[in-house]
Amino acid sequence: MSPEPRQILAPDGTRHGESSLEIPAIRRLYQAMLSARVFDRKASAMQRQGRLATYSPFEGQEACQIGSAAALSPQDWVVGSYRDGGAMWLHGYTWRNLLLGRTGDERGGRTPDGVRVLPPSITVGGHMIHAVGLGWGERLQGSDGVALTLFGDGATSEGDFHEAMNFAAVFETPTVFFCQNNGWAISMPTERQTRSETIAHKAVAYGMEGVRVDGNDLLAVYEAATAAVAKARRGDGPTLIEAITFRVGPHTTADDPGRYRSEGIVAEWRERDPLERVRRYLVAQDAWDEAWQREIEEAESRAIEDIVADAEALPAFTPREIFDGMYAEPTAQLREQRAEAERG
Amino acid sequence: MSPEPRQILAPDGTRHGESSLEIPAIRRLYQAMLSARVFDRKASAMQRQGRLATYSPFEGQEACQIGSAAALSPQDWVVGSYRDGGAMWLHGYTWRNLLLGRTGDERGGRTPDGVRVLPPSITVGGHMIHAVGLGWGERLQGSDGVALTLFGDGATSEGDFHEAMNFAAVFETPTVFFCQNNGWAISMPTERQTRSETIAHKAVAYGMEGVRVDGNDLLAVYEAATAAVAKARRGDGPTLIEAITFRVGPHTTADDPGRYRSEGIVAEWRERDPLERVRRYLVAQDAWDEAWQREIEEAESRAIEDIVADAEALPAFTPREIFDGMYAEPTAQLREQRAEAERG
Amino acid sequence: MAELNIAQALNAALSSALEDDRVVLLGEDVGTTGGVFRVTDGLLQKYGPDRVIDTPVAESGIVGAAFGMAVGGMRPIAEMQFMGFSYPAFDQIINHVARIRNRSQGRFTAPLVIRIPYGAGIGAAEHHSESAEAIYVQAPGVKVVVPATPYDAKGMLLAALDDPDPVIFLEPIRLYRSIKQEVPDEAYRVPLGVAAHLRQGRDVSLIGYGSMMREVNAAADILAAEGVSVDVIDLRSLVPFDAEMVIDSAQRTGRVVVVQEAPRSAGFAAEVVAQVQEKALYSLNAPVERVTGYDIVVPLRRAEKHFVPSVARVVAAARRTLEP
Amino acid sequence: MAELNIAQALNAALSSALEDDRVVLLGEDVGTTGGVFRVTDGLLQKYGPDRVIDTPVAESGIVGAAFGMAVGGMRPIAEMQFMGFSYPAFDQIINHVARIRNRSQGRFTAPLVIRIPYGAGIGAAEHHSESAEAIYVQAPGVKVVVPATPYDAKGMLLAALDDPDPVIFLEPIRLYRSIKQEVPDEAYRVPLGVAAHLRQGRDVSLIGYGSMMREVNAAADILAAEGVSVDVIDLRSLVPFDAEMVIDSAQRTGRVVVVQEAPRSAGFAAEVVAQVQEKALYSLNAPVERVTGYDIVVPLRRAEKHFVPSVARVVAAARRTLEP
Ligand SMILES: Cc1ncc(C[n+]2csc(CCOP(=O)(O)OP(=O)(O)O)c2C)c(N)n1
Ligand SMILES: Cc1ncc(C[n+]2csc(CCOP(=O)(O)OP(=O)(O)O)c2C)c(N)n1
Ligand SMILES: [Mg+2]
Ligand SMILES: [Mg+2]
Repeated sequence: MSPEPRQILAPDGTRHGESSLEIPAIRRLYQAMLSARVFDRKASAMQRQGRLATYSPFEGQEACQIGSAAALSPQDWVVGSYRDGGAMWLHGYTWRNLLLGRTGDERGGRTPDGVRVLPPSITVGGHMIHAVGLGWGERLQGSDGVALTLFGDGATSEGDFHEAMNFAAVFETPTVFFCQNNGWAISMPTERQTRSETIAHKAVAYGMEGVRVDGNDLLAVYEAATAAVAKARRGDGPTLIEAITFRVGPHTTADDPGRYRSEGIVAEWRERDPLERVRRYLVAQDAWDEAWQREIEEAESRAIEDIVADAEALPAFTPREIFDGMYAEPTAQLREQRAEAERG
Repeated sequence: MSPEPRQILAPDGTRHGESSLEIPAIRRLYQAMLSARVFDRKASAMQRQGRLATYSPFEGQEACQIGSAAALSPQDWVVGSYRDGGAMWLHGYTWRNLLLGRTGDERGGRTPDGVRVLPPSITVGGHMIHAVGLGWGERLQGSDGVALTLFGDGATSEGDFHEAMNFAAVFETPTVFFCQNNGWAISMPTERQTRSETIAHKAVAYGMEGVRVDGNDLLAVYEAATAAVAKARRGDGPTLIEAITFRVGPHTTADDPGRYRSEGIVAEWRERDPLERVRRYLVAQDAWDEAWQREIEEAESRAIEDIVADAEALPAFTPREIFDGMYAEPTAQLREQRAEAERG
Repeated sequence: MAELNIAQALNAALSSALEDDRVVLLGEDVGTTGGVFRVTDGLLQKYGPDRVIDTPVAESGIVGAAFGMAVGGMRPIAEMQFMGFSYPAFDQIINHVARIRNRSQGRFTAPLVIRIPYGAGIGAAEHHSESAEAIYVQAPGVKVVVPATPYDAKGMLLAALDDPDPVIFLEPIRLYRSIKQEVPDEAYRVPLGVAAHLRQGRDVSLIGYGSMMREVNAAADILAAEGVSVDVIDLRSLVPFDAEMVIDSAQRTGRVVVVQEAPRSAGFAAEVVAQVQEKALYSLNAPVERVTGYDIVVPLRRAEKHFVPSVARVVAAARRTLEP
Repeated sequence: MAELNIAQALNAALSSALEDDRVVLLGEDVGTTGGVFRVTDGLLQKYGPDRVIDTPVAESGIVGAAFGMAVGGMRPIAEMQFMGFSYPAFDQIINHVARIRNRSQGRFTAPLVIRIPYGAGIGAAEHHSESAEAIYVQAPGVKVVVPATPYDAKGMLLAALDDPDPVIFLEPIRLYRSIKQEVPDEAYRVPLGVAAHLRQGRDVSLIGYGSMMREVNAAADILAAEGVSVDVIDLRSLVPFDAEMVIDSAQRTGRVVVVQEAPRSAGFAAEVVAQVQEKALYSLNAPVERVTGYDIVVPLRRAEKHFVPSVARVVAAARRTLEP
């Protein structure tokens, strides 16, 4: 494992490595990153207007999320965290799911039929092992489906990360562990989260392959994820990918990053923006124009406005409905309590 | 980290490396190993007679336990598991503590005053982090005390191992993690417990030093432990030591190892017996004789008989007494319940 | 039909369940050794290592992996070796297993069974004697059931496996081998959420579950021999709780004793008492009595007997309710 | 004296506690940011990083390390960021923190405080609204306390720190900034295990704790305005539980309403009801009423209000007990 993260596209947009993606595919993924950014910014803005509850922006991590999920097929699973809307969306979870959830409505968690994305987990660490079980279950059911799990640098400190990595390695489950090392766990910088030389080095503890990649480089992320997915699909077991990236915004809309980091570092990372990098590359390839960009931005922006308006128009759960999700059939206790709740 | 475990004494008793121990010291530690073995065998035998509850023998692991605990000073802490009676005893926990505990009497857990050994933990994994907190606390209180924690190969799979290792590394606590890799976690062989190349390799995940040592070699264990303790005392942080050893007996007296391993492997390991190895070395140095050996064995054996007889003579807790250990002052609820229990 | 004890009945249920390819067993030492209580004995040999899986020592991992399998269409059965070792999995249970249905509004479910041997009475070491069922009752979204006979053990385990929701399946350690009963060879289900009305009586109701049923039944025998007409209910299921049968009994007898092995405070018996007084207060002729373990760590072997509610304590409580 | 809210009162208590060198704070984001609720604001600056310790994201590690420190003579205060994130530490709490005194028969103790913000009402995300206090009540060996006013917050936190036993210290999230009160500048203690008798009355007893005290007090105002003489008790402490004050109240009024935010089944209110009927059955003029959250996951922002017991539900329950 090399401590130097793999990079294909330099921040200035020049390519210095092979990519399996042709220009049309790169344009599609660029468009996805752009949609994700528009979504993310709109969501933050709407939260400030009080239309959404707390939101955890992923700006700066679009290459990680789009590049990793793009490596999947529909039969594969995505198991992400509160910050992984981009990857979940690319795999079929909708902006509506995410926005409805953020208005504080359980119906946001209802993944569309046929889509294999778990609704986001808010506890840090607990969800990675689910991807181990899902991938394992695919294999036991004779499918070659793979499970991708996304998580942060902070999540690697939880005991559940360890147990998930160990199970995946011992049982050679088709699981891809995708760590977005965005430098911070709320206020805690990665270097105080762990003394491991890199997060990828943690794979050694499990006899697993560990890979380090520039998380702001769409092409490098895509190659790493594709290789890990193909390996898992072949039955050659799990991989840990550490993608070095940066959360440009606050931890959540309730967080004030000024308390723990300087504007300087944010500015530095803006220079390495994952979208701008691809845009420069596309420009050089004569495959980008302003009108196209504006069109995507505007269409996405309108779509999101509409979704939120719709979500707001949806009547909130009645006292009766808050009981419906708990069991296939409500228990006697819940029927009784539901009647109570309906009386008010 | 070298996958080859360090060895000083070969199984045939020849020394091929430096040891900081002089012959008198080696004789003392040999005597301790012998006492431990006598204790262990007596305890197993007494369990078969129904005089003790389930017992977890440590035969074969005496070099690990005596060699590691011998590296400590009185202000240091020992935090071990159900199988670590040898190490705990050397640090001042008594055979009486262990035997009384095994009769099923809480008073066995009362470490003698001034002795820094936690009563054994039965849950696998939970105790290692205690050694992190203890060592850390020493440092915060201006002492250079160190905490040694002993645990098995199986324990490294628990999330708590991971959190303990990470905390120790991040906060550079004076903690020595001593893993007795005895090849099995009940019926699970180590190679199915983890795919890590070695358990020592797990240290990489924490940026910690990992060391591998022949766990049946008293001198090698002692050197490794002494180095780790000295390092921790200097303020240079924690170490993971993996000692390769073998549990010759069953997991506990309730276990039938015939279900999961062959007699052949047991015979192989008997060849590498940790006591016999030192004995041969002492014989070659003209520092052993049969009478001395027999004297130790007999004295220890008698002592243990007496302790168990005493323990059995100790009246069991009355209904009143089972409440006494819970809080400094019993709560109102406990006073009420205690009165109930006394009525019977 | 064969005479089986609870451990054997569970083994039979598991063996029959494994005929369904979606079923896998996971746990520490469940394969090669057949489990510390031999409940999974012979299953590895019969169904192979893909279906009967010896796992690393990691309870959160076991439950979390089983959860993922269940969400993806399997029917896993996870074993915790003892209840005292199930706590590391508590987060997975309360935050994920119990919640995925609600979180996804029914799109994903986790129909898995988590088997947990529990209870004292065999003189075991610390952590091997726990009765912490109430913490699982406080995790809305799971069912919590506990058989007390071989017949129920098999039928409830198969019902738990069929259940569309996750089930915490508690197994009373000290009853594993203590009762034998005719158990049908074929698969059958005992519905979850329905208590067993073991004995019909008019004077006093004895309500218990799981490991305490032996004491409850013995107390009933003693009282009956004295001419007391005893109503006996084995709850069998804590979530859902068959309040109807209990309330009906309380209304008929006016005297109720609720027995649990767990520590008293905020245990499940408190819930039973609360519901009885809520719905049958005016029928009560005496305070509902609780006979429970105490709010202490279960004592080790030598003093364990002072903790586990005895037949005498149950009888005495019943007599108190009968005092004029 | 200064007018402080609960968050500020806790901050003042922590700052005063840190004057003792044995006290350290550990938790996620407690240092640099001063905690998500700013309860530890400014303490890192004042006492330095050896005393106010930002930890990795690992709750079991936080509690386990704090436990080790406590055993070794320190007085650590561990913070869980939200109750929904405390479950990974449950094993450390129930198996070690709660038991070391008994396991070592008093030779070692773990006098640490575990601070846990809990409860709903701020429209937060899943896992941020839990009231799972009953699981800690089922862990014999810890104390479980919960202040509802700024004065109690400071005094009880300092008492918890002095306590020779480990204390789970629950902080009601939605009250952090909602009440202001005069709080003495100097250190003082409010004894643990003693409930607060907030109002003396003859007709009905309202019993609550923590986050529900706002609703309980508001309900009492409404009832009082109608001429009902209301007895109001803030339990403040679940372990030890001040049963005496509650029973005394029940005996005087004969009508009792117990209010908790947690899901109903086997919650702490059930324990209160059980004890009231055990000790005051013959004084009861009506069934003891429970007003609680439901046995469901706390709904998200849009429907959360249907979960948290409302003033109206408390009033209605009280009226039911008063019906002839
Ligand atoms: C079990 C648990 N503990 C604590 C939290 C509170 N929390 C939310 S996000 C976070 C930091 C996570 O950092 P990281 O894993 O790096 O992800 P990032 O937010 O940077 O994407 C913490 C501590 C939580 N959600 N779950
Ligand atoms: C949390 C927990 N899970 C499971 C057990 C049951 N158990 C007791 S010992 C053991 C195996 C431990 O193996 P290892 O760590 O290698 O130690 P060894 O017994 O070999 O010394 C298991 C699974 C336990 N005591 N605690
Ligand atoms: Mg991060
Ligand atoms: Mg082992």
